[in-house]
Amino acid sequence: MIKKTVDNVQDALDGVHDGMTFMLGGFGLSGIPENAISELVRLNLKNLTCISNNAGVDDFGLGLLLRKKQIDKMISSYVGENAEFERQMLSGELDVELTPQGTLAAKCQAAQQGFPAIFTPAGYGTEVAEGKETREFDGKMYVLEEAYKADFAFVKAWKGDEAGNLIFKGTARNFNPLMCGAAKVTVVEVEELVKPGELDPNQIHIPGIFVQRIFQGKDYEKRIEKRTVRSK
Amino acid sequence: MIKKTVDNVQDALDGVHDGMTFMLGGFGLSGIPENAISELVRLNLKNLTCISNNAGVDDFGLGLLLRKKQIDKMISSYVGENAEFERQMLSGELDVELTPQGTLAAKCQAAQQGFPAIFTPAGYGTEVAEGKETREFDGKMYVLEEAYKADFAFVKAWKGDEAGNLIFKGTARNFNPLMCGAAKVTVVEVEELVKPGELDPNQIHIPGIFVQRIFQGKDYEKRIEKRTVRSK
Amino acid sequence: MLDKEGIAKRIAKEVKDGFYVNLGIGIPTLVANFVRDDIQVEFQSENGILGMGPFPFEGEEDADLINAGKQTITALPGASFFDSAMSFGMIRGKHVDLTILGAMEVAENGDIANWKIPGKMVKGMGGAMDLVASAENIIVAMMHTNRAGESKLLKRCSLPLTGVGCVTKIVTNLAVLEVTDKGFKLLERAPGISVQEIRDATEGTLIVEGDIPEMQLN
Amino acid sequence: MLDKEGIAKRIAKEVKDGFYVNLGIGIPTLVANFVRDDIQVEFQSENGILGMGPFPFEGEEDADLINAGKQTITALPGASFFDSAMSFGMIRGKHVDLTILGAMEVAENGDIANWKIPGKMVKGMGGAMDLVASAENIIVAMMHTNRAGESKLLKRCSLPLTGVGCVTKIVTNLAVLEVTDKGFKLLERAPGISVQEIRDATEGTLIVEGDIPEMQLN
Repeated sequence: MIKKTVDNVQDALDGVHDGMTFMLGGFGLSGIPENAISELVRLNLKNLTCISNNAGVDDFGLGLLLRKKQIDKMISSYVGENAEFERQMLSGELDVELTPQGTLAAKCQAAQQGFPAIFTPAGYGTEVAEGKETREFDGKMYVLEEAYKADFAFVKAWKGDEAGNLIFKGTARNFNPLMCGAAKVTVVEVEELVKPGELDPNQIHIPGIFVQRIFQGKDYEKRIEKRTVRSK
Repeated sequence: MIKKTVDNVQDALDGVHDGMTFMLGGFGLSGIPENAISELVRLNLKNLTCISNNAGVDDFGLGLLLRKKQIDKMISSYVGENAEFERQMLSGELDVELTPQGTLAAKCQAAQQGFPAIFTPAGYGTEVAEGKETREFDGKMYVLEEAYKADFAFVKAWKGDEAGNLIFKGTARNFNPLMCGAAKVTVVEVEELVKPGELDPNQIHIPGIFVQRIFQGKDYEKRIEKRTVRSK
Repeated sequence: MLDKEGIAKRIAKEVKDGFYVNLGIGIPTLVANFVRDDIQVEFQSENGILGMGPFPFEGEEDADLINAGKQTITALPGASFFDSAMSFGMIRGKHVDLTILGAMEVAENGDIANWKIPGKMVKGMGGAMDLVASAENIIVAMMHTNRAGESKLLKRCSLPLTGVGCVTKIVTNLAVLEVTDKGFKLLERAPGISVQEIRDATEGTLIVEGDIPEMQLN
Repeated sequence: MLDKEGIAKRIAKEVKDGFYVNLGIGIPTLVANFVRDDIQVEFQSENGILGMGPFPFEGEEDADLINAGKQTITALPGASFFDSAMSFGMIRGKHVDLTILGAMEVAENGDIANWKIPGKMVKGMGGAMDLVASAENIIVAMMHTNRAGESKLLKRCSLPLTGVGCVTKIVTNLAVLEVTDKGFKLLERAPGISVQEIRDATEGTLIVEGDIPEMQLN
């Protein structure tokens, strides 16, 4: 068993610096690496490129970094929940690369699994495919999309063990597993860190080989973006 | 919930006929669809193409179909456990397409997930890449491999529910999940068929959407190919 | 003329037994409320759930259980959770039988635009480009005209495209239309709406053959 | 001269703390027995397990728990099971630190042949082509010569290749050699073996610089 545990978020983020490219898990505010984001805000890193499906909201998630103008470029599929984001984008302060959600997922997973590129039909014939190679297979057109390259991946899991094995919960899984091993260093924060052998090896979503550092996260807010309920 | 259950292996294999291409899960004799294979032998289908990592042994697994000369072509990565196989191959009775194991896995998964082709470094510079397109990404060479096409996929899972959700066990998982939804019809046999809601939705390896038919398998032999033990 | 619920009600009739369905944000979300009880249907949400149920009861919301619109939801028996790669694998691999989504514009060749208004609104395409590029059965739910009264069924889309030649059917507050090689083929009129009213509200080529029946909503 | 266990013992010294290691069939499998206890290592078997343990006790064999050689095995605490796509994702994605495998021939440019003898033996490549195409640290474990006494370290491979320019190090019954731009660089001699004996058994270019130490096996 190879131990991946670090004591705290500071140790977990050792080696980050200005100008790096980060992957951040989560969909909306669900499954985002809250501890890593807080530390990135505290460190006040600048000129970052962030690959994340969404950009948080004005006062939570990646919105916290946007507000401090730490991010130069966002690679996302949907950014419509964030007024400050829209302002920076329309003013040209923020460079934005909008990518179809499934393509974003595939480009992370390709990086994880050593595929240099993938072919997807998404975006063919639209401005997303402009300047990209396209190709026909069996009468259908596809766009060639290259795997992402990133320095750090920040991932949030539900449970993890000291060997770095991870289990995600519900729809908080989303992009998190795909980013593990997709960057040079993968840093995982978990709600519950357990001893090796406590997780069923048959139920591991991501084996520890894709993880470099894991730590017990704390103070999770787990904010709900759109609380919808029905009456009893 | 969409019910996928059929009563028995006969109903499960409805629509199979001579000359079809089948995918069959399993690695060695571990996780092979024993019930489907028995029924294919009984039906005495001919001129089959089988995509399966291995070809069974002389008297079990796909070896049973080979012995009855039901298979015209095998697509596999390793076939070294089967003397009858070797005889048919060297005599030219059997057409064999040897494919690197990871490429075989990727070509199944590509079919499942709608990727028309993948780039892999495996086999570059070898006879496996002859006649195939190759391409450089970041200074490394890759071979273009197209997704498989098959008529039926025969899969063995450990537990499944009536909605077709599947859980595999140990290393019997292997190629089975990758073949689900990779053929026109996916037929799954399980050791234990349960009601919807009995499986934890967080621990499903393959969601039912990739499965057309599921049935309770029976009389599993689960033969061990190489029994190795240590002394206490 | 139909309201949004009426459009959802009419589209619900397109949902067949055994269908896996992906519902977009807005009117499409409402469709789930009107699907017949006696057929087997599962709803997929592309952020990672199959077998999506209704909203939770108050106090039972879970931040780890949301739909693609970021709303809190529940999971039905037989549900499953998965990552975004597998989710779009389902979509790209054509395992989802029906996709219902909104649009800002649809062209008579089946092109759709629904993600961007240059210089004004750029929220991103989310999963819409993957959905329309892969699905074989795409129904658009929308108003026939925009707030300015201009037709949203056009000869060619003016906004940046989401996908090309992909829409199969359109259900609006005025009509049900099929996208054909020759243009929008009128299939049904909304209650009380005349063919002429539909013609007036449609900029793209409208094909009217024979008598056009009124929609049956129940 | 080393026996197979000796080769495995010497290779075990190449396994460093924190390494994920893939062991091929044959001599490589034996390496696990000789890895130091005080370092953290995990063994991957490409059919779908990380954290592979020793063979089971008699009566505890499980048909659903085997290694890539189809042998019954056990799983250690912290182990995980996964499908073949993820398994080769680990390999292709360079997450496995060290690959140890056998060979029929190795060429001085790092080419390896180990899957086929035309007209005589065709068992298939299994996962070997994926492993050698992706791994950055590949050690070959083999006898220096074949049964006919011919060198297996060649100028060029004569058999169909498994991979090109990929082998980094070779440990044989006679020597430890590194593959360099200029040929096989002799690093160590097996106990009691002279440089001349190694030279005689090596068809490919052998580079001998300075004194060549004898292997330390413990």
